[in-house]
Amino acid sequence: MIQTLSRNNLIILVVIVAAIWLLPLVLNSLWIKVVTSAVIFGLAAAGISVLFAQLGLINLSQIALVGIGGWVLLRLNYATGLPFTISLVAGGIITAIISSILALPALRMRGLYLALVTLMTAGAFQIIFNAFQFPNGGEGFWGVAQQSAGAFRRPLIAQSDVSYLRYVLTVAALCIAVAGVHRLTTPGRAWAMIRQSEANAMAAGIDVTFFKMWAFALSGFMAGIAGGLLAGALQQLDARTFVASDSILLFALAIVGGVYHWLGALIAGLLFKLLPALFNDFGVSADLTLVIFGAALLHAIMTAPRGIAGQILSGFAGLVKHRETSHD
Amino acid sequence: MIDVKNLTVRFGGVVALNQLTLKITDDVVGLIGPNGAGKTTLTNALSGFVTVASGSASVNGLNLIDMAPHQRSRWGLARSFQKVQIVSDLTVEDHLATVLDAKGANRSLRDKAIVRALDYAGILSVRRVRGVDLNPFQRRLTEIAKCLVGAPRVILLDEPGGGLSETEMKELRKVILGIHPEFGAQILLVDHDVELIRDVCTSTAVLDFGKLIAYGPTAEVLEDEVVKAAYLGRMGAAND
Amino acid sequence: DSHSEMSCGMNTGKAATGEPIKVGGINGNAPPGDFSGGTDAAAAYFACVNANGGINGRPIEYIVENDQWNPELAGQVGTKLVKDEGVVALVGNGSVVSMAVNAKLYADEGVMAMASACAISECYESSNIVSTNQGPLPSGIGALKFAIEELGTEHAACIGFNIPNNGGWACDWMNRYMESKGKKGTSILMDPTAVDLNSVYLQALAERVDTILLMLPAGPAIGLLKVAEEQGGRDLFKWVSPTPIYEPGVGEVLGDYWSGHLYVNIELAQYDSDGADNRNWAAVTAKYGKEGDRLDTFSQSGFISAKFFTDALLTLDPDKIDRATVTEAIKGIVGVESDLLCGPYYVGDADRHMPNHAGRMVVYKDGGFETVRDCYDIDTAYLDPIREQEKALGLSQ
Amino acid sequence: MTETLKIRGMSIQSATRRVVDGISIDVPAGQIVALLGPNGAGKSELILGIAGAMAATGTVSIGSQTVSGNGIQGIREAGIAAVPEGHQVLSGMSVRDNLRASGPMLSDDDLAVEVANALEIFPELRKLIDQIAGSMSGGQQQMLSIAQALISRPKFLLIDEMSLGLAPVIIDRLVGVIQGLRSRGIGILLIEQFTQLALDVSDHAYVMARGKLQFSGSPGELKHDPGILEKAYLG
Amino acid sequence: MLNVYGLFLVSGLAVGSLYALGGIGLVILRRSTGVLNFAYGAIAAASAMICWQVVQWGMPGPIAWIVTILTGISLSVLYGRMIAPSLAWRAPTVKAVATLGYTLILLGLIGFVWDDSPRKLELPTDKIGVWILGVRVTVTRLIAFASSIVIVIGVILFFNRTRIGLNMRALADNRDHAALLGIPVIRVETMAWTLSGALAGYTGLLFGDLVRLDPTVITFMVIPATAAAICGRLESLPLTLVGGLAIGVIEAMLALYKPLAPLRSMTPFIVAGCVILWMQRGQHLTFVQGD
Ligand SMILES: Nc1ncnc2c1ncn2[C@@H]1O[C@H](COP(=O)(O)OP(=O)(O)OP(=O)(O)O)[C@@H](O)[C@H]1O
Ligand SMILES: Nc1ncnc2c1ncn2[C@@H]1O[C@H](COP(=O)(O)OP(=O)(O)OP(=O)(O)O)[C@@H](O)[C@H]1O
Ligand SMILES: [Mg+2]
Ligand SMILES: [Mg+2]
Repeated sequence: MIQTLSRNNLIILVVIVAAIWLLPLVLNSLWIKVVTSAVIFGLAAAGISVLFAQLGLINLSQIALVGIGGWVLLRLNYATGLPFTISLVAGGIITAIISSILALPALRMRGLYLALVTLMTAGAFQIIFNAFQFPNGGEGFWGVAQQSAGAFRRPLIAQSDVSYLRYVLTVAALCIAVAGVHRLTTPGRAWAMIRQSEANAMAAGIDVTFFKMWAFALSGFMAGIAGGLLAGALQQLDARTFVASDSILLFALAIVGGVYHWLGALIAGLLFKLLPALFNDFGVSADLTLVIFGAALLHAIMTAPRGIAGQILSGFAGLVKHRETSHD
Repeated sequence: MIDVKNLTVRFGGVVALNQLTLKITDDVVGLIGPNGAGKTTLTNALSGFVTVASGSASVNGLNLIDMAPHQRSRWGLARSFQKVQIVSDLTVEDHLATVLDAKGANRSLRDKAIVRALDYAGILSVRRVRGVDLNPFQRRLTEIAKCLVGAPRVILLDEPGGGLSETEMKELRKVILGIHPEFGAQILLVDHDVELIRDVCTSTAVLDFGKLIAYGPTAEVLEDEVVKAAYLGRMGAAND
Repeated sequence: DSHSEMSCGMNTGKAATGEPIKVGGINGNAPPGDFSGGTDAAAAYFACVNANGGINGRPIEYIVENDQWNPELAGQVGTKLVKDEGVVALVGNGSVVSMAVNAKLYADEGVMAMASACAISECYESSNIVSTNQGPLPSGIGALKFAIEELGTEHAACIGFNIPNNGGWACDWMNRYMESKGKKGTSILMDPTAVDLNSVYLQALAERVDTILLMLPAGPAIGLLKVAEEQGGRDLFKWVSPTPIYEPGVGEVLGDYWSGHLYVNIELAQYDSDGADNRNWAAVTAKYGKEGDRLDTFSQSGFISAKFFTDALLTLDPDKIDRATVTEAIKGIVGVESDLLCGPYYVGDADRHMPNHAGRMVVYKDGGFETVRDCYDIDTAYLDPIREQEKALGLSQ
Repeated sequence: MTETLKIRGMSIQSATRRVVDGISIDVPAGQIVALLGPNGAGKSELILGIAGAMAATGTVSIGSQTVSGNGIQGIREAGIAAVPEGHQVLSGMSVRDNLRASGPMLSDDDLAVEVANALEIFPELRKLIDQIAGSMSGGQQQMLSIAQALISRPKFLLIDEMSLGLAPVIIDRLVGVIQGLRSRGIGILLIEQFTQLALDVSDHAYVMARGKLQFSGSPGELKHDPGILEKAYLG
Repeated sequence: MLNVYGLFLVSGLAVGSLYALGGIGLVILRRSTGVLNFAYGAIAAASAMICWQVVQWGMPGPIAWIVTILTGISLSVLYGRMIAPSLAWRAPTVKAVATLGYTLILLGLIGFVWDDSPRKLELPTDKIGVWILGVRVTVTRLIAFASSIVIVIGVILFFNRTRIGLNMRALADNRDHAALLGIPVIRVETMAWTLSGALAGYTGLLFGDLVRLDPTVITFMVIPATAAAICGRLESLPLTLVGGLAIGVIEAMLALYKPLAPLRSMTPFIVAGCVILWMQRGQHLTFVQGD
């Protein structure tokens, strides 16, 4: 079982690596942009999955955290001459810190209450972003001027949309790998125990506060990196990208995609960005996209708790098994 | 040695522990009393899960009250819960590994410690089985094995016999009896099965309404008229 | 008979069958506003042109995208049109966000956008975008000029959306304008997603202003008027607004309460005015428009943009129509006129464009609108560079 | 009342296996029937199946009237009440509300009488009447859970792990209570951790292991020959 | 100056009663079925749009209002009967998340049926106003305010005094156990969803009239309404009412303080955050899942 699973992982990894090199070659300019966004939000969704799958915590403020990461990157871009990648990591770290601070009031909470706290956070950030806007090269702390945006630096190796997509795929794969390692080691076990019962975890000697904050920090880091990557993709940000309702939507899609495997996060990103773009391209109304998302969410919750990824993977595992037995 | 002095715990108007003073020196000590007497509350106070209103509690001379629950556990205070706590998607050995993770146990010795505890509890064969797939008795034993890894100093067991059949009870008895000689930890055992208490505890404390109503060698305590009236009733007498 | 009044391109009455010329258009149609009037009208006009000989036999293939007020989507559809579809120009654009996102793309790719419903600074301060509508800045200032001169305004509150380079930009210039006149201006910027307009109204009350300028899309502006109506606020302030609230259906929503109390600056001629271009607009949209098309100011604006564009294309050799020649032809437009506009329209080769800055003032009355002041220009420092250009092009003295 | 609660061919399928496999047992009115078996035998599942709280095949009938298929509520209205395993109460509500919610089929007056009766049996609960049920000790919750079943005036009572978490003195009292119920013609199916106690009070005994019935006979037989029990447990 | 404060107070109370009304609807359903229904706003929005449509078809007001309430009830019961039961055994969070799915479906359908043109919903009571502390307050707002209080009192009595109310609370607490106790689950639950749906329809009507007839706005009013519900710990109706009103008043008063005025709309979230912090003071830890 474990062997088949890891073999599946390997196969999918090969597919992803191939995608990094092949995708940009076959897509036209529109789809390069769309896929870039999809992967970026997939990374943000992976952060949601870390909290939900590992700790059972619902985070409805992930998009707000993405906004923070993007804000930091833009600010550093205009205020300093730091290379993009350094600003990106700085954005990730700052978002991780803010995320774990925001988690503080949530530490004694779980379930519904926590979900609501994060929803309140998302609502508050939506208003902050709107009131202060995103840096565009202006003066002062907020760095906003009534002017067209200043010069933006992408990574030297990723100036064009095509090479930037490769950059995004690579960064996202790295971040998700980091989360995957967490899952299998000490933090993963500690989180599982906390998820079942905090009392039980404490009785096992686990510092619940620390591990919860760590989870929030990891999830926030992924959101922050996603935000930086998004800023790099669009070269400017707008408050309307970071509304609370989109945080809710991304959470819902993370569930639909499947929170127990990184493939699910990728699917969530594709659903979040690629599907609407496809529909838009086919001239299908955006409203129907919402209906489909809603129905998919209900379907996933009622019949496929492991999401689309779970179904794909079990189908895949079945296939591999079938082939093995028929070869024997 | 567990030393409890004037310990009081309140829940709103309910006084669950009322100025309780108790010094526990024997290796395996029983804690009994009517329902709602405060037994679980005492284990919770010792392990840090309820807020203590006043009084003190120390173990082997170390003042516990100011320590966070996880620090107490790392120091060597292990406990089980009245309602079994098993994580569905962790394997049995992972349950034990978390305890060692928290204690920062040496990696090379880790596997040995886990095998030893599982072997002792008799569940080595299910070490790679996940929580969901365990039967209730295996869950119980996993919880006890979890208390055994990482060199525990004191183990608090809250109704480990609840819901077990008589044959399983026999096995559990053996397991509990061997803990002190094998692992050196002092044990405080809460249970309503008087037979179990009689067989494994050298001395026993009896609580009622948050107060100590009897304490001493188990056999004597179980003969005590006050204890019979408050706790044992006819059944306790009939089993004599 | 509308047919006899209709005039499109070459007016041959024969359908164009040659190789299509790809033209793009981006609108923003999602809450909080529908800005699809411009592309709707341009589409109708192009359909009419295609049915009348096209561009010397070549039909226009008009590809319209909706950015849904979503900056990311705006970037995507912009790239799609400009890079993947290879359009020769964009016409009729009406979107608040796509201009900010795509201005650089248009400049880099050398493609012109003849917009018709712009509302942010990038739209007027880019080399490759020219809009037929005025946007909030001139239209708002035009409304205030009227308010100062006719209504006795001393202190005005500019209520706008806090959208980058939209509300803040327009309200900033509005304040400078008020100062230049020795009056006072106050900006009240609101979150576009804000639910409760009541508190915005309260803020205006707290500022103790005498005039409210509604720098908002129609929906929220109407909401705010409703709040004021409810609280009996009509007579506490003078109420003026730039163009967006000038909509055909607005009478049904506003009711009698506001009759005679709401003044609107309109950027183009009234819907029912009887200039040739306006009648042509009405006829073309009636015949070639689709059901559900918006017939608002932005529709007139899209129509006239499409017309100017078509006229410019008709000057080109049909075999040599590509992005470079089209861009050159558009930049070559100087001093064309229309009864829809108060002044001449021009593009020219410049870093910013604002050909339309003179408007008319109407008052809401009995469910309709009545003109209270015909074409008048505004005086604001913002227009200084624009006036330079006009002088250089010989369009003004 | 001489009706008998008859369970015929009851099976319950879990995700992986048959946890209850074709069980047929009788609980006559006015008798206590003990159901014994090792851990995981399927006893708890069987009780939930009879009560309609778990999808099961087979029939449940009282006398000649089949009640399975009427849904959980129909079964309850037919007079079958269950005390599920593991201190089940309405944990966020007060003890008073827990008691009052236990007789939805009774009139207001009858409910008041039954609540008073229940508090008579468990005077411990009277002091706790306004406490939130979930914050009570394990044993207190078990008392409440049993009281809830008694309030609804059942004809047949299914009790899972009656003595779980209860002090001996309370168990004593409960034995008196169920004997009193028996004498009033109520049939009781009793699952009990203390085999001795179960055999002492019961009129008939069943033994279950791995989902199947292994023994049916008089309690005396089991008491005199513990080997029967052991054999049944081992299969 | 007092006059200005009075003005903002009255106005704040008027808005606050809308937050409260939304919050109360959430709390009632939660206490009667255990579901935190994020779709409450979407149901309200759909009801309000239907109301507009019926008026548009030329029907008289009272018929439109009845249709509005019936729409709320049907949409609510539809979910309560078709979807909620299959999730009855899941964690409260999962149930809440599922209602997000329903929200998206409703929102999408509304957007599909009605485009975004400006619309207005009117009640005859809009035209009648009284002056309180220098503000003209329409009778509609007075109705919103009074009804939020009446609903709170009525529902408290209903929950605490009636057997049905008791049954609803029991079901919300532990559905399995309540069923085992013989509580007629389907009947009681349907009643709870009906009650909540009627309230959603009513709230939608008032929101459409008093705030804006914009489906997205009404749908997402559930977010600030949640803030009010948090003030009542998702449990207490009076505290929800007080919370909603307090949020409304604070938000209005902030308009007077210029530096914070642009951040005014953060009030619900800040207040809810503070309440949460205050609620958990001294709280130690959370026990087993589902507690
Ligand atoms: N969180 C709480 N809130 C209010 N009262 C509580 C709380 N926890 C426990 N109590 C009360 O404190 C008293 C002691 O409870 P405790 O759980 O310690 O009893 P116990 O001796 O373990 O009983 P049992 O044998 O039934 O498990 C009981 O009356 C109980 O109702
Ligand atoms: N939720 C569940 N998922 C999977 N298996 C389960 C579940 N609940 C019970 N089982 C399994 O079903 C079988 C029957 O369990 P049941 O609780 O009926 O046994 P029992 O005879 O009542 O035992 P006990 O003495 O422990 O109460 C056991 O093997 C148990 O592990
Ligand atoms: Mg206890
Ligand atoms: Mg059982």
